[in-house]
Amino acid sequence: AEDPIKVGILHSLSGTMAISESALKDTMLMLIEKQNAAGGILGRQLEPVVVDPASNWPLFAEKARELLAKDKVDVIFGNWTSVSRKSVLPVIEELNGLLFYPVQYEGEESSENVFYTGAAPNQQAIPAVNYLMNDIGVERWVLAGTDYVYPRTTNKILETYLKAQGVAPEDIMINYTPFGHSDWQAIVSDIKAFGSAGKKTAVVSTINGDANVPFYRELGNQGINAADIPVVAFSVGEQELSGIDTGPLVGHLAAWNYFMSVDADANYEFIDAWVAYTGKEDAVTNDPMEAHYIGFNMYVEAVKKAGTTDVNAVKDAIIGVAVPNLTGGIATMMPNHHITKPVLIGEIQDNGQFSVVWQTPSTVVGDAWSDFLPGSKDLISDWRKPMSCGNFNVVSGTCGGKAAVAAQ
Amino acid sequence: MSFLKELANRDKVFNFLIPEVSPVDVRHGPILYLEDVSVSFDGFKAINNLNLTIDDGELRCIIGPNGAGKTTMMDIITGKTRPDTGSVWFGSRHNLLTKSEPEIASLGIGRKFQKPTVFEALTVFENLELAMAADKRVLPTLTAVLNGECRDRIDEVLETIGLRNLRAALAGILSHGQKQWLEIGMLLMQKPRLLLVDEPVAGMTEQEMERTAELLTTLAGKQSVVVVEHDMGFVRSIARKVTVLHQGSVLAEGTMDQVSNHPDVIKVYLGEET
Amino acid sequence: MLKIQKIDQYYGESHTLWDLELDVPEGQCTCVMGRNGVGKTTLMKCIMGEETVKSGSITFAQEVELTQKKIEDRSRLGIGYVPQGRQIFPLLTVEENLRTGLAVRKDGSKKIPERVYELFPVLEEMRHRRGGDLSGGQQQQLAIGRALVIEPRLLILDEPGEGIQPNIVAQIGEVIRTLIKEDGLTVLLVEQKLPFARKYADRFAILDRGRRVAEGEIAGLTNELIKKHLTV
Amino acid sequence: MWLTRPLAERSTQTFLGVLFAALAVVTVLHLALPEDNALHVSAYTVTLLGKYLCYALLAVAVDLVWGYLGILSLGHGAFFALGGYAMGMYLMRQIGDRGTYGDPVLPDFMVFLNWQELPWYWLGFDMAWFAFAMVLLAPGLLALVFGFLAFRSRVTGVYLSIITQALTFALMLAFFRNEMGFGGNNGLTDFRDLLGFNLRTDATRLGLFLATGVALAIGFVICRGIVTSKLGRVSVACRDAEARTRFLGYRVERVQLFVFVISAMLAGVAGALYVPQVGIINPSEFSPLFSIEIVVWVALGGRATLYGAVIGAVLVNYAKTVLTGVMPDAWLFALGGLFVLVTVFLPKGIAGLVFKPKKAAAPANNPDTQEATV
Amino acid sequence: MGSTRLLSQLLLVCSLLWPGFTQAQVEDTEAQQLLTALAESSFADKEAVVNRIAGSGDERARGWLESFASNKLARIESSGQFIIVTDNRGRDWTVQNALTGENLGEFSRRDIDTIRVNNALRGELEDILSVIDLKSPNQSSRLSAARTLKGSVDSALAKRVPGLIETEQSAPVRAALTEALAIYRVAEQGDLAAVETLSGSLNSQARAALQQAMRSDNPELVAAATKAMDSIEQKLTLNRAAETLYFGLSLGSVLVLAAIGLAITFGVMGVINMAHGELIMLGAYTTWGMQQLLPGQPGLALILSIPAGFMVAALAGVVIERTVIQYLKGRPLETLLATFGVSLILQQLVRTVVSPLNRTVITPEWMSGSVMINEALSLTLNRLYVIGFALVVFAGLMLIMRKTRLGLEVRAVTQNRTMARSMGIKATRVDILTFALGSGVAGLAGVALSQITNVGPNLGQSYIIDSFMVVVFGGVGNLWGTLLAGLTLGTINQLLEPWVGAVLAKILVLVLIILFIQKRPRGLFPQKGRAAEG
Ligand SMILES: Nc1ncnc2c1ncn2[C@@H]1O[C@H](COP(=O)(O)OP(=O)(O)OP(=O)(O)O)[C@@H](O)[C@H]1O
Ligand SMILES: Nc1ncnc2c1ncn2[C@@H]1O[C@H](COP(=O)(O)OP(=O)(O)OP(=O)(O)O)[C@@H](O)[C@H]1O
Ligand SMILES: CC(C)C[C@H](N)C(=O)O
Ligand SMILES: [Mg+2]
Ligand SMILES: [Mg+2]
Repeated sequence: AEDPIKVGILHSLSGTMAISESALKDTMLMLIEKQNAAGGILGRQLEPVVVDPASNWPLFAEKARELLAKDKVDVIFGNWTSVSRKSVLPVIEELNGLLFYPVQYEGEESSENVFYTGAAPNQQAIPAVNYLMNDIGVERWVLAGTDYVYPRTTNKILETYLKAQGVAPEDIMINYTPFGHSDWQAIVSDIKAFGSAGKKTAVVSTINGDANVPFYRELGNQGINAADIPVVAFSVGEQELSGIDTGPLVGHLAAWNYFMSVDADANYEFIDAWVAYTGKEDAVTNDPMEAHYIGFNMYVEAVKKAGTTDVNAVKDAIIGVAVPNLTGGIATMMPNHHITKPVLIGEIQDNGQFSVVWQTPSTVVGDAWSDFLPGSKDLISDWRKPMSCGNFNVVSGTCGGKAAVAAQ
Repeated sequence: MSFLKELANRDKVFNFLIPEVSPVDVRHGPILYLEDVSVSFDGFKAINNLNLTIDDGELRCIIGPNGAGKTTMMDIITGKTRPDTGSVWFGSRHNLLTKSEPEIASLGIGRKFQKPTVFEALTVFENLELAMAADKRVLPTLTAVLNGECRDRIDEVLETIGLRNLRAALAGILSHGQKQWLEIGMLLMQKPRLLLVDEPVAGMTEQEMERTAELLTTLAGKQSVVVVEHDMGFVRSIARKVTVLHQGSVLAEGTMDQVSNHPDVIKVYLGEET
Repeated sequence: MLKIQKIDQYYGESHTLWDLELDVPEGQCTCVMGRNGVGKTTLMKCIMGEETVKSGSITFAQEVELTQKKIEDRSRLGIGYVPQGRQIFPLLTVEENLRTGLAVRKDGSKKIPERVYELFPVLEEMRHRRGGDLSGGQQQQLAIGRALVIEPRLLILDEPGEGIQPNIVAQIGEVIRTLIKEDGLTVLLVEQKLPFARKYADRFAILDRGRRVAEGEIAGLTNELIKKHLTV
Repeated sequence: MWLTRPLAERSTQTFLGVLFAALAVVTVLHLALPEDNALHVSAYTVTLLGKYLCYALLAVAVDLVWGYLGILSLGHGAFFALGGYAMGMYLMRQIGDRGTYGDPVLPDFMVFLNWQELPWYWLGFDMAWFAFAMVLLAPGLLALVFGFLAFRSRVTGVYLSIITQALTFALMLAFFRNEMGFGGNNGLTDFRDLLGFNLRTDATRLGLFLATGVALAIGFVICRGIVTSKLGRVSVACRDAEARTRFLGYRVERVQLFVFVISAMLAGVAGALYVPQVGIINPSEFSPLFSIEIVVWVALGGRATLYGAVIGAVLVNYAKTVLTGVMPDAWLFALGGLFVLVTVFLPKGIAGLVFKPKKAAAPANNPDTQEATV
Repeated sequence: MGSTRLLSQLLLVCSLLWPGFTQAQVEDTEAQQLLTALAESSFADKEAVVNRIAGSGDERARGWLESFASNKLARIESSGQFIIVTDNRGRDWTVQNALTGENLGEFSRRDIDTIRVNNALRGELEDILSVIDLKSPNQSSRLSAARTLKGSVDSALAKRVPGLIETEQSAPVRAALTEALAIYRVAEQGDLAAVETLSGSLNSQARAALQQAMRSDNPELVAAATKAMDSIEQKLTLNRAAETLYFGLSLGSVLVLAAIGLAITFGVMGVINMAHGELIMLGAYTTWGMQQLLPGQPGLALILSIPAGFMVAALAGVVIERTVIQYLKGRPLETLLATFGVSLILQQLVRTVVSPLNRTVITPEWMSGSVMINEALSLTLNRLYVIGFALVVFAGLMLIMRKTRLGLEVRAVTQNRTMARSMGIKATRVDILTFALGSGVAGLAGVALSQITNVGPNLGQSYIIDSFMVVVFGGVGNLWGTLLAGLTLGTINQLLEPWVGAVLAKILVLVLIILFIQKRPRGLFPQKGRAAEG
């Protein structure tokens, strides 16, 4: 038989990010196993190559290089944090690899070699705010985030957006905390004060990872419940909830493109497979796992379509590939290497699951360049030939930066 | 650079016992002058209105009961302890209270500690090398070279302190008495104007004591020496003028005979039968 | 009381004690003498177990083989040690320093024996001061006091007079004498100062470069011996 | 003078010989052999080795202050990162208008966060000489100010260690902030070229590797020069008995400051060479745990030997590379176990195992001086 | 508050219905209809359905509404049968018939259609339930119902409230109702007399009402409202200060707890224990484990975790001591290295054995929520317990170190090991005991932290640096120093936070530590004297 198709898996299995990323590694292994059982692709088996970048950003670059140069993988699924993606990006581009990135992120990026299967801000943040504004009637906003790029960018976009919607500056409170912040007393108390001005208030949380547990705990203890001041989070999913006593959190919100509780056959099958694979009855699924599921299937389809694993051929073939997602719809790879996704708002339930309370009527196309940032509102990305440009300026009609290099 | 070298070389012509020309101004009398010095620790007065003058070239013995404040006095002179009140002058120009330990040391005050302290991870030879009088600023130290003359000087001192065989041994393995000697050697290398020697003969044999006594008496005259010791035999053999400290101030001062017949001194210090 | 037979000791490569023999008869004061660095302190450390001997035996009270015992058990047998260089616990108060010895007392008493304070009144005066703050001589007194707290049968003193004012040195000598007489204490003393040794010791032993070169009643410590072994 | 002395030493000669031979072998195997040859050294390996050498230089810098001066710096990562950021800023400016937004002056992250102009501290970094000077000056200056304050007040032992840790921790938090203008958590990345050489070519990579090798050699000789000079012995004296050294007339604080600053600058150089090779600099280099890890390399290799630091750094990082690939789920057990076993069974580190300890310059294990040497 | 009018009508209905409420039972077909309507209407329409259900007088209505509010009212997809889910964990759920209450056993989640609820509805439901509660015989439910009325009284309700006040027996309920009414009158009617009632009130709705009054064009009203507002502001400032202080102390006590074990292992024994954080982690995991062992009794489990957490961490400490530390006597620096290795191993161990994910530790009832001092100041209970716990642990440790022989012996051993042994102190035993003690205390910290923060493999790392800072800031080897340092740093941090934000506050605290150490190179309580200065 032919050589196997090598699939690189670049997720931290140790260090601070292991908490989120290790499940994604297992998801990939499961998907590969299933695909192999179904005969592989083009008659070739798939072979996973797992490495541990240990939550260390330079190590991500090193491992990516190792995967591409040494192990000669055909595709990489990996990364969680944006910084790790930024770190591997030059490597992937230089060695012309393929990377599927499964996590929501701040946008403002489009690489020929990267496929963004997680949400861009317009696929998560903006719809969530719309929901709060229109359905809940929120007038006062707390934008609380961990102090780094993703929250800063998202909040910048939201701030512009909210102001454009007529929200007064004094009705927006922005607050940043360090990574792993664990003492939320003062901030929660501030939020409480901010929210007691008589207008409906909501918190839009871009608080990252470990800081969430103490945050929600403090909310509960200071007696803020979802009916008073709802919190909508962009990075709290089923997996994070499995580490929190959700009793006091019922009703707080999260915006994602997938929830484990979604009532769809594809989802039930995926969950069953996952439970069987992990052997844990209480194993949970979450949004980035779905993103990998979609990304993997898209890759499979693209390879079939191209008839080869050649990177350039796959890159061309994958645009337009449509595969079912787990919420009963279809995800399509767009020319800007982002995919179409439905946006779901869920409320936390006492069993650690979300109950969907709202959802976009149709899927939303991921936007690489936000329309609400002055620097990028004129940019679009289209990797189809002949344009082949990640940051085409529609006003000046030129392709910025990278393409200029390629053209030289 | 060459200027530095020249500077460094110039003093090599001197024999190591001859002190370097020091900036101390002794034309107006004593080399060391303590006036009304007091210091207390958590309310305990260790030094109490102490007045003391040491003349240039003098060899002074200081005795006194345990805890009288002898070591503390040395701490004050060398800048280790800051007194609460009083003034301390080195010659008539230098107010020691405004100076840091290294400054005081480079003015020409050397000290041997009561508990021998040497650099245990360095060899005996290196201990002496570091103590050697030289430009002790950072860059000169970095560029310093050990020329033949320096070596000779070190050898000479090694001879004097009887540690020639152990020159390459780490100072950490020396026996107690050997460390005492090494410290004396370091003091010699420093060529200070004023030597403060705290219990030099503790742990030495009778004969070594004699040698030490001899050494100290040769030093006196050219250098000023202050010795603290409890061994009366030793003190007697070197003493010209003896000061007795008690509870932080001077109890008696005079020749050995005067002092040892002083009733208070007998009572608090010597005991009846000495 | 203590019988040392043919012990050899090495610091790494260097052979420090050679085939050393020494007898410390019960109820007497035996004084070990020798120049700097001949191995006196090393010998004491071997007895206390702080250094291990390569060969030979050390027998305590006719029956106990010390070389097999752990350090902490030796003091339980009733050996008190005043090391050279004081080795007090600098950050413990004077009283706490003394109390460290209480654990091994046979009578299980929790009080520091009166005698210690009687002997060294300064310790009582300064009981709440940190050991390390004391003057050198006071520390030495503390070290001796601490060894007395355990009420030893054998007291090892390594240059106890060092740094102590003359009248107290004399007093220490008297105490040694009393203890020997009244309590049947045995003393092993390292001392350089001849007058003191002559006055309070019953026997002497001279070491030279790790070997015992002379031994006998203190009266037998002749000037000739001194000249030969104690001067350079 | 003091710099040439180490060259005459056997141990330095051996070290340099081994280092240069390794550089040569790698170069030859990389250039001369075809890619499919089993002995061919790939560009990937070359970069990896280059990274190890950066770490080695960093470890040497730490060993200088820790091994010989007794200052256990738990914040050397800060100097490394500062050097790295200086280089990163230069590389960012070199991107010019090739960035995604095509802004000729502002780096991408500033454009999308809506910065209008370059902050003042970014000025000048478009000039190589300035940036390279900053590689030395930024860490050097920080070390100077910090060291001046700390040594002047005679902060020693753990107190010093912990405030170095506080320093790097504070810097980490500061650099995380987007407002600081250093790219926040995402750091600086997407570098294109260095001094006109395209960073994404194998030739540049080899060049950087060789440059790092040479830097390590120079750094080693400088450190060796210091420790074999009289100043080195004074350092050891400060390490073991600081107060006593003062009474000999040495200004301990100045000695400490001098060596500390040199060490910080070496760390900065290591950081600067590291950044173009790994392609990113981000605040995690400031993380206290990274700084502790550096100390662990040194201790593992053998403290107060310099070459031990090199061995430790290379070995630990090589082990990391291999183990994270071979046993991704369990490599921390292996690494943790390695740390434990080496400490327990090889008190002098690996260097102590391989080389007969000459005259032990290692610190004395005297209970009285423990506190001082911590 | 669009729903309040509905509410007040409901109140009328309820008050009429109350006595005979329980008797009525509607026909099942009607119930079926109501529930179907609930299931099939949009969120916007559900409100009306809910009210219909509440007003139906069916004795099962309350149960339906409660299950509906907690997402447990559902329908079997295939049969359309209405059910109440009694256990919704995992893939198969236990259910009972919503109409008959009959147990139906387990159903796969796939076959169950939950009737969706959202926040707005849930709020509504709570209000409905609480308005019913205004008539409840239970005084405390009346009180909380009355409190929720503040700010949501409307004209219809305003007519009824005076009557309620009159018949109300309990004074606090009366006061709450009066205030609720006053808020309405000030805000909506500009009633000057009611302003008086609100003066000094700390309720935020009262403040909003006064603010509104201040904007009115009746100068008299404005003056009165301004005056009332001023008095409120003064009170508020005081309360704010008290609150900040409390926050500071509670953060400080967390720091103290985290650091105090280290004050023993590091401060007293001199072991630079990088695995300290992981020992804390073990304590936290013990709490989790205990709660797994005793499902349904989180409180008991938590209390049992105190000894258990201590033991587990202490045992781990003994193992570390015996396998690693004992070989590093006299090499304090190497302990840093080895324990760093140990910490890596422990972390990974937890990842492999338990899970890389955070674990849920439940806060028992009696520890959640807060005690209300007044409406502007409430003290969160879990923090209150932690403060108390920290003090108790500190006192206990102090006792052991000061009053037992162990305290003396361990200090003697660390200061001069051989000499201590020569004095007959069993150094090995002392080492083991002390290290176990320090580790055990770390375990206790873990038990407490499990109530505040994540229980996960990274728990330790997030506290280790802070712990070292605290110990060093306080002065190594001084327990009082650790206490004071922890509390000081905590308070400073909380004082700074409102000014400069959390990130800068943290940076500033670090800078402060650096500067402070310049001033006092040996911490808050330095070891003084000759010995320390060397
Ligand atoms: N830092 C300190 N804290 C408290 N007491 C101190 C301190 N330093 C010295 N003392 C006390 O001051 C007194 C003087 O001590 P000092 O060491 O000067 O005595 P000394 O004359 O040298 O005695 P000795 O002959 O025993 O060496 C002693 O009682 C000592 O306990
Ligand atoms: N730890 C050690 N390592 C190597 N050699 C040592 C060590 N300790 C002592 N020595 C050497 O062993 C010899 C004996 O030392 P010891 O301390 O027993 O001498 P001593 O007779 O007590 O001398 P003193 O009269 O000076 O106290 C000395 O030459 C010393 O250098
Ligand atoms: C929200 C985060 C968990 C992911 C995001 N892409 C980042 O910047 O790290
Ligand atoms: Mg003294
Ligand atoms: Mg001796």
